[in-house]
Amino acid sequence: MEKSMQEIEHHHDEMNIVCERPSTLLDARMHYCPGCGHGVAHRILMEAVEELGIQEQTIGVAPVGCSVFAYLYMNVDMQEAAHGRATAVATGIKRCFPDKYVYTYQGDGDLAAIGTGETVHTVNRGENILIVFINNAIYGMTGGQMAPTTLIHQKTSTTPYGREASFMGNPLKITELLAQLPGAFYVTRQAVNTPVNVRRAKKALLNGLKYQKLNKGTCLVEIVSNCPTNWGMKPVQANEWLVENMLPYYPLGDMKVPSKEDIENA
Amino acid sequence: MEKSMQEIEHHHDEMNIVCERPSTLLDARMHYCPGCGHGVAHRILMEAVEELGIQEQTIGVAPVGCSVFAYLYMNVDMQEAAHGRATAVATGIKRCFPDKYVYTYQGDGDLAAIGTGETVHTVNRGENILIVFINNAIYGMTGGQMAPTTLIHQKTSTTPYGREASFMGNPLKITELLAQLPGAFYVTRQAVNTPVNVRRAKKALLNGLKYQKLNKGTCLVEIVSNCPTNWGMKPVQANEWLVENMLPYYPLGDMKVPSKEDIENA
Amino acid sequence: MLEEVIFAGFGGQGVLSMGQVLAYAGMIENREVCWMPSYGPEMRGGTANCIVTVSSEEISSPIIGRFDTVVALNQPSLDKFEHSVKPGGTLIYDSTNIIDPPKRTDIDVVPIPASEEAVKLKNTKIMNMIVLGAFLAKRNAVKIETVLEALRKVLPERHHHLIPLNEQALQRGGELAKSEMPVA
Amino acid sequence: MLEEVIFAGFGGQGVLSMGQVLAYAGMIENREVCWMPSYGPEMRGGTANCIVTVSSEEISSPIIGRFDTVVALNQPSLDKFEHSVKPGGTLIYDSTNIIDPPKRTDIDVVPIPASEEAVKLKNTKIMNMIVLGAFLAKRNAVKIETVLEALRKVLPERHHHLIPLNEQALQRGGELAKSEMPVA
Amino acid sequence: MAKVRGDISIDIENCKGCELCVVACPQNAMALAKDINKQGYHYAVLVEDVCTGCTNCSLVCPDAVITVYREDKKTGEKVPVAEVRNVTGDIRITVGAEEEAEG
Amino acid sequence: MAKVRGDISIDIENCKGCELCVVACPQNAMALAKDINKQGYHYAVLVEDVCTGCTNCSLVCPDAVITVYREDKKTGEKVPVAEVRNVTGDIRITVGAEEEAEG
Amino acid sequence: MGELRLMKGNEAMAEAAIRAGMDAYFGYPITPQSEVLEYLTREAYNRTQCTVLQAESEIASINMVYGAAGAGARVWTSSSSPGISLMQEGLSYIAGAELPCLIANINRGGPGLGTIQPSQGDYFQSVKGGGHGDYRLIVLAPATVQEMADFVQDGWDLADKYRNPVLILADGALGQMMEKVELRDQIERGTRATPSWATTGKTADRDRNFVTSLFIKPEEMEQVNLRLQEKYKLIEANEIRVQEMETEDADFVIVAYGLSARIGHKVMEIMRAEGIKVGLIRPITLWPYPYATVAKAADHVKGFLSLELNAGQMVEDVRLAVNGRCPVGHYGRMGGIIPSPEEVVEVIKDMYSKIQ
Amino acid sequence: MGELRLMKGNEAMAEAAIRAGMDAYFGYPITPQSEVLEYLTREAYNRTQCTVLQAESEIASINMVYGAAGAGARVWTSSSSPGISLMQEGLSYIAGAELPCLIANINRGGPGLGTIQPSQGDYFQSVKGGGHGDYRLIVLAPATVQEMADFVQDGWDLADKYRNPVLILADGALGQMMEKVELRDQIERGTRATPSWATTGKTADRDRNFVTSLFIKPEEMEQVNLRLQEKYKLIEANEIRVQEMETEDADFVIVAYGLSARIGHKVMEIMRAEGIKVGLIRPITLWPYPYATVAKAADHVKGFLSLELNAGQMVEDVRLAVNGRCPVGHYGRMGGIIPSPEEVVEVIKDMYSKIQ
Ligand SMILES: Cc1ncc(C[n+]2csc(CCOP(=O)(O)OP(=O)(O)O)c2C)c(N)n1
Ligand SMILES: Cc1ncc(C[n+]2csc(CCOP(=O)(O)OP(=O)(O)O)c2C)c(N)n1
Ligand code: SF4
Ligand code: SF4
Ligand code: SF4
Ligand code: SF4
Ligand code: SF4
Ligand code: SF4
Ligand SMILES: [Mg+2]
Ligand SMILES: [Mg+2]
Repeated sequence: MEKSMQEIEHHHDEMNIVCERPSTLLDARMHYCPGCGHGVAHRILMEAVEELGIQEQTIGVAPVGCSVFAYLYMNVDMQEAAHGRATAVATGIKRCFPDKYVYTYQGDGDLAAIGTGETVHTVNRGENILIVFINNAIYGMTGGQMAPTTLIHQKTSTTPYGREASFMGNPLKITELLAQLPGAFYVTRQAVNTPVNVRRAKKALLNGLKYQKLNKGTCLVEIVSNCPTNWGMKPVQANEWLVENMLPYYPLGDMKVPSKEDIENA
Repeated sequence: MEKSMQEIEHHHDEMNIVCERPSTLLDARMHYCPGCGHGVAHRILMEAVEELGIQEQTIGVAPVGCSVFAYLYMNVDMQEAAHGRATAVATGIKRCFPDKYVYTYQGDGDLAAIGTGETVHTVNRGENILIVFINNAIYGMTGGQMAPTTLIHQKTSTTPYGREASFMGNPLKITELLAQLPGAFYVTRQAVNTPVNVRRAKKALLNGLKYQKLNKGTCLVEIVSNCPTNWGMKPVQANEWLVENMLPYYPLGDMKVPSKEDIENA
Repeated sequence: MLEEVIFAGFGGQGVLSMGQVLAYAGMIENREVCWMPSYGPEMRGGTANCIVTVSSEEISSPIIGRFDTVVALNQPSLDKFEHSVKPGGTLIYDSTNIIDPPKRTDIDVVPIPASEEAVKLKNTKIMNMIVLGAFLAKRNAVKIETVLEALRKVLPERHHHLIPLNEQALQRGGELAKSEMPVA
Repeated sequence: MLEEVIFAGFGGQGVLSMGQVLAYAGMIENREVCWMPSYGPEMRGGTANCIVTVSSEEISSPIIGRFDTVVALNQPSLDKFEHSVKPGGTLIYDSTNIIDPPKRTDIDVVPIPASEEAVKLKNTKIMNMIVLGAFLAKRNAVKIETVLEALRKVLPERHHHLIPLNEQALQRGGELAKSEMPVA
Repeated sequence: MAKVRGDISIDIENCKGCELCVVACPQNAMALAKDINKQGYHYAVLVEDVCTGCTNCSLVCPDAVITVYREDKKTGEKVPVAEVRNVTGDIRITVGAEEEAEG
Repeated sequence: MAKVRGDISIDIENCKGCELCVVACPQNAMALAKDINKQGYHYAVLVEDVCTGCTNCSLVCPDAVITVYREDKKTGEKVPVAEVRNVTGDIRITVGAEEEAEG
Repeated sequence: MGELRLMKGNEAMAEAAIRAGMDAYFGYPITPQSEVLEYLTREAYNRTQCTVLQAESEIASINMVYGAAGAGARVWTSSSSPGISLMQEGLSYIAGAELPCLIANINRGGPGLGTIQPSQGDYFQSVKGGGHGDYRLIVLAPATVQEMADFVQDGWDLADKYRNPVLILADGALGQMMEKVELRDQIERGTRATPSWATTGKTADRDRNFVTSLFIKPEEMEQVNLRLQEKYKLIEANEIRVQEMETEDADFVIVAYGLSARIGHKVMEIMRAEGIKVGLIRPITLWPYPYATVAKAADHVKGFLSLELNAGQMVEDVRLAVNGRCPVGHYGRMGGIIPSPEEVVEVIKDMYSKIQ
Repeated sequence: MGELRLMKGNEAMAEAAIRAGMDAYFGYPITPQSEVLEYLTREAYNRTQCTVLQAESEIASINMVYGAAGAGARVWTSSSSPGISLMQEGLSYIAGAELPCLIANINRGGPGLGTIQPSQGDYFQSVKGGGHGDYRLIVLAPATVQEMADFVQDGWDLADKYRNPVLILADGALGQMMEKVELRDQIERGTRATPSWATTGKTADRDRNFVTSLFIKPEEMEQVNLRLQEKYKLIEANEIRVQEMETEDADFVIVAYGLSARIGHKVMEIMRAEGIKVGLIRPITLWPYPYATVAKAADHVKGFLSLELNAGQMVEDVRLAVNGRCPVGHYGRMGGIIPSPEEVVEVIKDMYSKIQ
């Protein structure tokens, strides 16, 4: 069954590559746990940058969270922001360099807990940036504590008996809130658990990036993701849990889309 | 035309007092500028405390803003919080002493700018407190800078040419946002510019306080108010401006009211 | 030359701006100048004062405990700062609203019925300029023409029609200062 | 008495827990004990080690540069810590996966084919207990019975059925340690 | 026109002359005084004997300085036109410019 | 059943054996290997020669280690069942437990 | 004798807090101290019905602590370096309003996001004042897991005694390592007297209470500051804690706190064994600082080494104490690297040879 | 000669920033420095099309500064004490990521909400590190409105030279008082070279740039720390600024910065006039601190007084410099009270009489 490398290479020469690691994604082994959605999100975001041909004009902002090392994988200029402050950092960049494409990549703890103020005001000001929001209903990096988006009855290391609404409040649907701000231009919720969802999520990221040219406001792409490690599940099982538990509460789909006239000069 | 004090006192002895400074409001001259809505809001809040007979169980939290000295006027135990953190302070109190009536009194800068994160999460957790939110579309205390609620084209000392949405975003309707959180129990917008509005606002404050007994979530009473000094107007003119400019953007009325069954054991 | 003066009164009496005009004039005359305000704790109203230093040398402290001249526009200011005049210095005050006149004899005490005079000039806002005129006449810190030049620079164009009135007030203050006999 | 030992290996080999069991046993025997972990920079996987001190006296530093005993469960750990054994001290290692055996001659070198033995015991997770058994046999830090008592206290009730297996492993480790001839 | 006869008393030393009561009074019964109080404000006074005790003025007063009275059913005494309370100095009371009070 | 003939290559040393590709493959063409790579993971391999080049596996792969190929119209060469790339050691390639791969 | 357990420092703190009758804890996860919140969410409510709340941020945490402390509760929070930096405004407010409470900083390597490994890089921030204005935290530096536990109740008692916030400053290693710890008995909640100044609701028999740090009039503010300084002097007079080891006959003294002191102790053992008379001074309170103890030793020793996991911070306090009477050196590793005793021995030998 | 104006310190800073070619300012209102943002919103965009943004908080401000600086912009923020406390995490990140930028603290009286009156209570926070970890801000302490203006451009130049944040520390009085100021000429925006490390977009000819303060491996983190310490040594060697006045023949030296130094100057004038040989050392950089200058003076003077608007902070640095060679006293007023020169004269006479 084995083949030599040459044989394989030769064979592939005659075939068309239809799907490959984008050149905007560095050829480094990512530190994410097996099956973690961060990896897919990274890849499709970088594919979008590549497809738009904007690598030279793109500046990314990494959060504090499992994706803190995003700059080790994404082959664009990047800044590592303090926990929760990614959109403030992005605002600083974008206001000085309005012609650049600026995005943040943030977890639910980063964006919706400690960073709530920055998030709300960035969107309210309608900063022309893309916010990529990875909602895995948990604090991955620090070992599985409750996130604002943790589901009711979900067990985490700080809700060992399950989250209770009466005590810890309900999971925060921050994306729905943000969509209502006039500063929000394009807001959508996606996932990366199936091939078709990955395709859709990538389309959303493409839009989110290219709309920046219009200067019409903030684009926000939420990606409902998993954390097999801290959910205490195998990746396949985690994605099943995601479908059964997260998607009903965080339904996928667009929340705010630009009108035709908004984008006709895109 | 003059009368001696005795004469007057005597005369009044025979009449019924129908409206008087409540005993929960200390007999101190308030530092507010002439015509400032803070004064009215203070009085009706204290009237509500008096009418409910809960002075002994009430703990207030003052913000940083013109009402920073609220504890010099309100005759209840109070804490002065750091700028923006009043609801966190109130959470600390209420979680330790769930039987007390706890309220915060905050300006728009305090609640909706620096304190956005605390505000959103306090309401999302459904803390059983009353938030009194004085929206005067400006930073009163520091001398008239733009607030998150400053109207489009409104001139302030930091928007000397008027607020532009494209640059500073739109006025933030934070109350509308908060009303949508499941943790919010009772949310309403009131004003104190006319006698009838004062009556309604007081009713709202009464509700906001007494609902705390139900332990069903956060009550939020926004009061659209004025700042004659920093708006650069006489008080009467300021209240006219309020009606013409603020109320269309911040329409008065209830945003979330408890259902009948919610309050039947109130 | 060195002139260290404090202007003190209620907020709204134009205390801070008379100090600014003096400092500005000093600058025009190529002096070193310093204007240091001190507001009362109240956000609005309350007391206000400013210390102005005009000097031919580098100015050391903008905060001073003893003054060449004290200008007091109300009773509390007079009470507070009378003792801070250097021996041989000058104490100018608006005598209109003063019940307790100063008692010191080792200084040049100059009562100016400024508020009264302002009413005569049909503009109560001009009171501070009358006092400033008295100061200029007494202390020779800067020339009256320079003050007028300063006013022209400081005032926005649309208020330039007020300059003649200000000049009149400065002049009147000067006359009053010279006519008053020193108490000492 | 004083025993300063480092347990080193990959994450997942049970390095940290064998240290904890030893520390717990020390505590039962009324010793002073200290367990100090050091995780590799990687969040998951990577290297792991812990230093355990068991002493009849107050323990000074939980961080130590030279050890009475080094227990190395893989090649990198062996390479890293071989030189840290005090002269006359003991170096125990899992010889199953070692390519480069230790070279020092001034210490007691104890190769234990622990992984191999674990396979024989039909439970690869028990490898660390075999090594711990060897350690106990060699160093007399605590009694093997105390370790078993510690296990009973540390393991949740539902895992108590594993205690006999653990005992077997400890015993086997002891036998292996005694049968091996010191290299030196 | 007013059904109930009322009266108010104003703590004029703490009044800040904001005039909100004046515009709130449905009877146009109030005005600002020409004179100032110790704080320097033209304080509010009752200038027309038409108070109904409706409490409007008191409701909008930011400084909580207006007390409103309503006639006791049993008596029926006439209401004074300008209330003075807590006046410690010798301040003269003058009713505000008539033209304005009328408007 | 597959319309287009495809192929994939997997950078097995960087595969983390998460199995997401395996469940995503509509052809059930993939499985995890019994052996582990240097990272210690049972890496994914193509076990059935039925790949259509649909890219599903590649789309869901968090580690971006799958390259998908589609047959060139002109040739029509058969597709290899297990792709090996970047293998620097002498790791043996074994196809994952058949029973599981079938399910 | 209390119950004995083998515990991690972080867990020992949490357990000790429950037993010390804690009313509330507010905190936000951060490595290497998340075990505190995790332990408390598991254990605390079930046992004493106290409050344990995961806040949305460290800023919220510290202000929740402010509110609870102001209302008279026994309350605390914990975090690690970046989170503690975010609390600086809140700490200044708490100190200004004189609220008794406890904060634990399980120090990791900085600056910035830095590393999650142990460090003592936050010494200056802790003892000189990371927040604005003239204020002091009482800073306790445990060196054992036992002290991690003990200083919780001790800290609260000190906080109550002086109406002053107390900070436990421990590096990440102390949080993660396990030692034997003897736990104190459970103090029943509610047995501690509610402070008379607390905002518990204004009853008819007293004026309202208010908690504030605002004194807009400079004269008043100065009086408040002077009162605070008086209090600080009192604390300096009464509450200095320090451990001296073999300093009487020492020719050379190591000054070190926390984990570094443990290393220093070992260094001393090694060097004494070699016949070099080394002593150790371990400040237990970093503020108030045991200047007098160091100064006294300076009368007869030939040199000092301040041993720290940082670039040289406490060494300034040692210098201030020694005041020029003999050389004061510093040795430190940074970024999570912990020096071995052997390495420090070499440093001292080198310094010592130059002194002589 | 540049344009002369009579300006408030706050406005002079703002005007100087525009002229120094500022690309962006992010700030949040707080007394007594709101004039900075107000002036800039009025003036800046119209003149140079630079960015002036009112942020939603000080935390947002400092992180916007981080982003802009990381992308290569000439950027700054300003605030006053409580707002600066909130920035401590951000400052530690900026220092850790080595981003050049400028921060102005117009110090008011603390702790807590305190008062809006002038103070020097934030000395420790500024020079020892209010944030976590071992890092340093270059701290400039202007004493005149002219310096308030000049230090803006100077600060940025220093920041660029060393990739280090620079803090202007001035008390509220310097922000509010007016003096004559000579303004420098307008530097055209965009003439300053964009730093090669900045995140300006990865072009094909270089690897991507990234800005971070995260170094999870202790070995790496230690190297970063060592590199930072090297840089700090270089700054200490090159950038100390200090003004000495009549110290050569002085018997007694006042050490003071900012407004206190102005008062100290007057004190010196008064006392020299009385025949007492008083000198003045005015540290202009508070970090790096002019230890050597103070130490040199200690060779011949009989005593020092550290004159500060606080409870005694810089006095520790004076003591460290003097190292026990002669008495060092401290005099300070707090909470917004400013001592008069005459009052300080009495203090010195008293101290002086005890020394002799
Ligand atoms: C100020 C501060 N507080 C806390 C932390 C610790 N911390 C690091 S990541 C994180 C949360 C990570 O969760 P999330 O944002 O959901 O990202 P994920 O890891 O799940 O992708 C926290 C609390 C920190 N680094 N800084
Ligand atoms: C941390 C901090 N930042 C800024 C300030 C300055 N400050 C005091 S009050 C205030 C805003 C006041 O506005 P608002 O909350 O709307 O209250 P208002 O005065 O209008 O009632 C600000 C910015 C402060 N005290 N603390
Ligand atoms: S901890 Fe969770 S979120 Fe983080 S890399 Fe692992 S699986 Fe992904
Ligand atoms: S400044 Fe405005 S809000 Fe503040 S007291 Fe005056 S009028 Fe009221
Ligand atoms: S109560 Fe007031 S508002 Fe009503 S009629 Fe009398 S004076 Fe007018
Ligand atoms: S509303 Fe009150 S404060 Fe205003 S004028 Fe009337 S009485 Fe005076
Ligand atoms: S491309 Fe991947 S998913 Fe699609 S058939 Fe081939 S192996 Fe299966
Ligand atoms: S999805 Fe990728 S990482 Fe996961 S098993 Fe398949 S090839 Fe390996
Ligand atoms: Mg998450
Ligand atoms: Mg406001």
